[in-house]
Amino acid sequence: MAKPKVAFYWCGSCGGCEEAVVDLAEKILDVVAAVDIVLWPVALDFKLKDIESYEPGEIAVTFINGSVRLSEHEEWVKMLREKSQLVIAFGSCSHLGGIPGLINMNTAQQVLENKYLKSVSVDNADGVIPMPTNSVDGYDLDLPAVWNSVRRLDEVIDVDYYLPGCAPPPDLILEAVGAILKGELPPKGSVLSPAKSLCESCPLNESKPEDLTIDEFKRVATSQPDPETCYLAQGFVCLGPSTRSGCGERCIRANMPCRGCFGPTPEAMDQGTKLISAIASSGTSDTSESAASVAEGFVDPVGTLYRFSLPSSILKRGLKNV
Amino acid sequence: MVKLLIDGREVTTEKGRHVLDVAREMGIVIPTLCHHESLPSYGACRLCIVEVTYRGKTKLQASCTLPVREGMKINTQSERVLKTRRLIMELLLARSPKSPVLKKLAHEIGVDQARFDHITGEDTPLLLGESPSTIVGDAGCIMCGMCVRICDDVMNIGALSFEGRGAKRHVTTPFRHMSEFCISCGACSSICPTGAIELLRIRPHEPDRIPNEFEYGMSWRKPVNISFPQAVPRVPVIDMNTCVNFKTGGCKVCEDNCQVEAIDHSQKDTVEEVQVGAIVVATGFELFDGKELPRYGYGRFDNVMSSLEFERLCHASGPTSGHIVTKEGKTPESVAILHCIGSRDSDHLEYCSRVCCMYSLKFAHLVKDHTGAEVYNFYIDIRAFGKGYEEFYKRLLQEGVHFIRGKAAEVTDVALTPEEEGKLIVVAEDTLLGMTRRVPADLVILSTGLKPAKGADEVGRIFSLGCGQGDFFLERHPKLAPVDTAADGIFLAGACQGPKDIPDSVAQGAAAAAGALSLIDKGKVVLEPITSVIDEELCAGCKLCISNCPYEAIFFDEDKKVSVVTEELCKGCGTCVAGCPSGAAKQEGFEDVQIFAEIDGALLLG
Amino acid sequence: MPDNGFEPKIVGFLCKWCSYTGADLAGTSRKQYAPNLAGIRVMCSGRVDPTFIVKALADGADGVLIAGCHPGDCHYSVGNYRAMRRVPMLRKLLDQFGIEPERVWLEWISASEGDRFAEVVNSMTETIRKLGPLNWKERAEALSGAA
Amino acid sequence: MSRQITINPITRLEGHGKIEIFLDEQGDVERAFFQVPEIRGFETFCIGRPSEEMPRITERICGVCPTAHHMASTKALDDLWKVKPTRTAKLLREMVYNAFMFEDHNLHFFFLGGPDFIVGPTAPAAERNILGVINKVGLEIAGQLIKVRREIRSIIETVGGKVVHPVFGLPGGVSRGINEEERQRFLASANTAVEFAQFALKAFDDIVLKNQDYVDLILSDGFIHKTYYAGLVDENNKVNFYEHRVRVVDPEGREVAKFEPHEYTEFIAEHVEPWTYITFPFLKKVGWKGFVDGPDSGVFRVAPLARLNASDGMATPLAQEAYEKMFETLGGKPSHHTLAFHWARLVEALQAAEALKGLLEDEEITSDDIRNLPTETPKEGVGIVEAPRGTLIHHYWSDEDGILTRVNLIVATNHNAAATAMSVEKAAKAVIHGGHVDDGLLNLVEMAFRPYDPCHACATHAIGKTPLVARIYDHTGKRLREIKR
Repeated sequence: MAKPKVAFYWCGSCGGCEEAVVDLAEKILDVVAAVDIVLWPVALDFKLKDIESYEPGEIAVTFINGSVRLSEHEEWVKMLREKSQLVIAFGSCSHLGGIPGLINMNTAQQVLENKYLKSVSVDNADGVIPMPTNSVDGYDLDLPAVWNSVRRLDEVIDVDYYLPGCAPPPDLILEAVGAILKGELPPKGSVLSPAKSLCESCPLNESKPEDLTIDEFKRVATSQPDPETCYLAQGFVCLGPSTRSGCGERCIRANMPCRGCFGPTPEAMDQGTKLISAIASSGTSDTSESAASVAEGFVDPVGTLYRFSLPSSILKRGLKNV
Repeated sequence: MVKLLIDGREVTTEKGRHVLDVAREMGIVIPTLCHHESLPSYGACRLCIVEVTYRGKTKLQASCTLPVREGMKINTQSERVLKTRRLIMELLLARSPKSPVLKKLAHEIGVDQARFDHITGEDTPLLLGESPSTIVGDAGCIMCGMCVRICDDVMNIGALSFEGRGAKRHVTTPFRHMSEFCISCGACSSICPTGAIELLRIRPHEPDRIPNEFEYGMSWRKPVNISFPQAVPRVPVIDMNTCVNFKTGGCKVCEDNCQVEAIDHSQKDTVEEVQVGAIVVATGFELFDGKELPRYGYGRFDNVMSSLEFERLCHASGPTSGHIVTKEGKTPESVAILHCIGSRDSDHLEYCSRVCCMYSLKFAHLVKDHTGAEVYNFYIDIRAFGKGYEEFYKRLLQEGVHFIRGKAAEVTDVALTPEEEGKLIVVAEDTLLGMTRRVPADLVILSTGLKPAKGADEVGRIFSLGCGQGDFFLERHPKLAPVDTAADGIFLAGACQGPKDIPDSVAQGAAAAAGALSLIDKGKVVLEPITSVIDEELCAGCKLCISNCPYEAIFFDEDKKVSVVTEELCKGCGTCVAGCPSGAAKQEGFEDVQIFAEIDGALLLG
Repeated sequence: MPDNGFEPKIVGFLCKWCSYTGADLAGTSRKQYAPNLAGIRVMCSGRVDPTFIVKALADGADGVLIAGCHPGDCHYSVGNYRAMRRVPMLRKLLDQFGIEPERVWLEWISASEGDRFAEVVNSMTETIRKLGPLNWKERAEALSGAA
Repeated sequence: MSRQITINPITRLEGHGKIEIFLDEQGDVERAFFQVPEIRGFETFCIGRPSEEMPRITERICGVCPTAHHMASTKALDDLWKVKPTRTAKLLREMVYNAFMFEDHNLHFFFLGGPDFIVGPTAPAAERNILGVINKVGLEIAGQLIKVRREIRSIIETVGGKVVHPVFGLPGGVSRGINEEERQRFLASANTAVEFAQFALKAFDDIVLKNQDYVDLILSDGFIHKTYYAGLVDENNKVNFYEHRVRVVDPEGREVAKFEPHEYTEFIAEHVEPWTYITFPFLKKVGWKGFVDGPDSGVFRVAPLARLNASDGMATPLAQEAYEKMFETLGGKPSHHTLAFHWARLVEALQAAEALKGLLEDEEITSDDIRNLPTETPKEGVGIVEAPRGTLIHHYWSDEDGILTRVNLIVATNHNAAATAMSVEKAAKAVIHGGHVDDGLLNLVEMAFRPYDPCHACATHAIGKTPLVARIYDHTGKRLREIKR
């Protein structure tokens, strides 16, 4: 019988997710042996027409990474949705919006001005800014417009499963592929990683006191974290408690606090507000004033709490001075 | 045991006792002046002599110091005895002719005329700054020495002693100086058979009397006393601050005299811990202090009194046994009752104290009834809200009590007219007549309002009771749970929850008791079904909830590596749920999804 | 009626023991106050998860009130302190998102403070009326597409 | 009036590019534009973030060279917070960085650019990929490649936490050190890496240099640009990936500038065109003269061949041999043969492997003195490293709490953008005649810039790929034909 057809596609991607696949190393050969890769732009030359020729549902599974930012992205993912039995959002960008989602705190206009007008190294006396349509020496050239917001994949098409992480760890990818090949899949819409939060598997959780209190925030810029002690107990903001596990605690093993690339746990509606609630509750200040001064020490809440998930937060984007 | 005959009657008693005591037990009357339970027999006055026949010999002896003997024969009434006693009495009379006690006793034993001249102790010339040569007053001293002995042996003070010999012998202070040691306990004067001792001769100033708190200082009490007639339990208490025993270690006269040995001065305050299933808070109220409204002269004028002071004054068991009199002791001709003192006053108690109208009417009735004086009620409104109250009000109108609609403006003693002289004048606007009135009165009663008892706020904190209007404790629901509080198993009764009259307080007390009983009977409590639960499928054991719980209801299960809620301890505040970063904690009835739905609903409105 | 004709929508999270009862009292004592607040009863202000507040603001509320027992009076002894610690951090977050911190109020209202409840609702309504509508969804949508 | 061909996107390179080729009536190339159609705005949304988070944020510009961004960012933090890393910290950083250069160069050679050579430029598209490479070089070697890559990447993973998007860089040092056991293991891997790098050069020798067609292609005029070259050099002007000074040489190979990182704005400026989101850096002192080469044009090139041209040699012995052999074959230094970038890449991979070995032989690398904590008030900082694709510049400004107020990024692909555009046009003109366009030809055009391995994810911090479309219009502008891929 024919090998199942598998497609990889990238929307707004940094290529890290492709690297993650390449990092399957030897195992990639097994995968290649088990499946028939019909699309993988980063490494294989395949044509749109090949894909278009497929019957709806002919592709067994399509992995899509990157966040959705262009009309072309939209066309491609809609077409792949139609051709595929399963679509899996691969990596933080398609799952949550990812770090590029931080642009949702700004607008396209600000992006263009910062890059082409305000940059110290730009030599642009005439204030040229790239335009969607241009006529250069009589040649008509067009450019896709820059969008104000980044969208998650499931804001554009129906997604069957999510493979979290920036980038997803190889073992999680293999598990997912294995589960798909065996047809042993959890309910549709599941995130293919453990439901518990990171503390569950965190090597430092043992060191966390039951009466944990945070009355002053530390920053890695000016303090060196103790690799033996829970970062929250030390006063470093760590997103572990409000973040799914399954990543292998890779950042923590390198002695850096979690930044939440796996996204919120199934029952938590918003990764950031949940963590605020938890760490603020763990203070001891007993006046509004002292509580406020503790809060002052928490720098850049949005950029920290929604490092990877701003487009999937409740508020979705910022509207300050936009 | 020894057997003996007294006045021909045989009696058996234990050895070592004195004849006097035995005889008295037999109901035989033997006069004596120097015999007292608190002091050993001394045989000073000799009045108790009897005729003793023992081993064939017969002689006269003082019975108070005469030990019983086997076969002893005693005659207490023989001619010889009576004759001798009369002689002794005459001699005593010569010492203190004026003592009423002595005179009375003398008369009883048939001495009406003393044959000897009056003898006193020697009056040697005084040195400067000395006290009088003797502490004895006109009543005269019979040298029984009981005062010296009780002061010395019993009170452990020794402020008194004898001085001189023979006819010059007399009782005085050391070196005749005013005593620095005397504590004015008054034991000497109270034990003195002739009532001759004058305390002021021992100590230059009046003994400190103890005001009776229950009577608002309108009468005095003893260190040992029963607080008030209705006290429960109705037993005497000893006031450690004033009892001599706690000052000198002496006295204990009461302890010695208590037949059932109920008194124990060595008792100390103790703190008892009692496990209970329910608590009824009934800390009551406290009267608004009239001094906060100086214009009514409370505390300045003797005859301006608070409602409770008057309550005692007109009470049969009160300081004047129910005689309504002014401080000067004369029956008033006119009495003013000022309503709403402190109550319904935006500067003080905003609320109506609810009971004042009715007790004021009662006062008016009593005054009228007892003294026939003119009674003037100064009122804003008469709130006769209860069963039979309105009728009572009508009755008073018929009794000719005056009702002046208008809150009294002030009470003054500045008389403008002759008939105001020497009286207190109540100034008020009579809003019905539309004129200012000056009403002279001998007695002014302030119908002061009710406020929560001192320390109620502390009690509130201990039992975590909320406070409502006027800082009275807050019931769980004004209509549906009027005796329950926010805290399960804690009930409210009486004025601590708000001003109440007696019937209402009794009713609420009963209700509170019933509420408490219903819990105790069940022997179990029903928890509200809103406790928190932690889904162990989702809990990562991050432990952040543990310090969040105000009740230490969450513990970390080391085996499962998850946090667990102890349902019995959980009170369902939901703090841990809000604080759970992974959403593993849920609160029954207040789950996130439910609240989100409520938010959606709320946003549909308006 | 307000001059600008804007009627703010305010969602209130009221603790059952103090503030909700206070609101009841305001009602039973016939206090007049702005009809702009829709109250949601929670057992304790400590139950109020910042997520609720953000959700309300995102879904159309112009302001959110969290009201609990006065410090020291919490029926659960310290629940209200939790609320007190969460709000400043949440305000900081909201400010960064571009939501004026004045749209989120934390107030202590005891069961007996019916008047205070009315005052709070009135002054909060006025403050937010001055701030104007939040309209989060619409404004965010407007920026979801291409520039 | 002209016909227009759009090649969109270019497969097999990270990020994203688009080529517009205009033909004249004869169907010859009149003008070709190389467009980068997106921009992500890292410079904008990094403002307001705590500076110490930059290494973990900016690396998301590119998932293929995250370590380069991570390292440039970390060095910018040293400068911003005015703190020097401890010696051990520096050893660890260079260890990770050389490991990264090695594995990335191999990735490019075998997965991205390499297939053109190894499988053959005109081979069927379905074979011009890693699988084709595997077939050509054999599974055993492919196995070796994958093994060495995994081992070397595990060095990055151990210290950096994640190999894709590491997290260990901090101002004044690193977050984690290594122990002796790890040092031994890594050292073994380093030795394997040295061997493999030599093997790769040999494979290039056998497959490419022994095939006259390829050599002619490399040396063909279509792939020559006489430009300036820039790259980091150490104090001996040897190639250095991690630090020291940027050296610039002219088309004749003469040094024209050598500057400290924080001086970059005096030497480099970016030119803006309205038809692409990428900017075109040029040498300020020479000036922007348009898309032309030669000594009068400020256009300069970076990346492997450029680094070798800009240096006086390699920092390690084996690499030095390979370096000499290369220039000898190419007919002297500097070499302007675009396709030689592939070769230079393998030479650098060898230096990276040797350097890695050297660093791991220093036992101080296992010391626990891995961090100097900042004590100064942060203000402004520049960090420059040599990314696989060329010189990478991160420039931050912050308030006194270290919260960023301004960010400027110039990445490798930017520097090559002008040259890339020129290469494309030149190649198009060389291979498209009479309007004859097929996939193989289009692939040759793509070959014109694959040597630079342009990473437009980096360059514009842009993301995404779009279908490749060739549209052909007649002089009236009416579309005659469309080739989609």
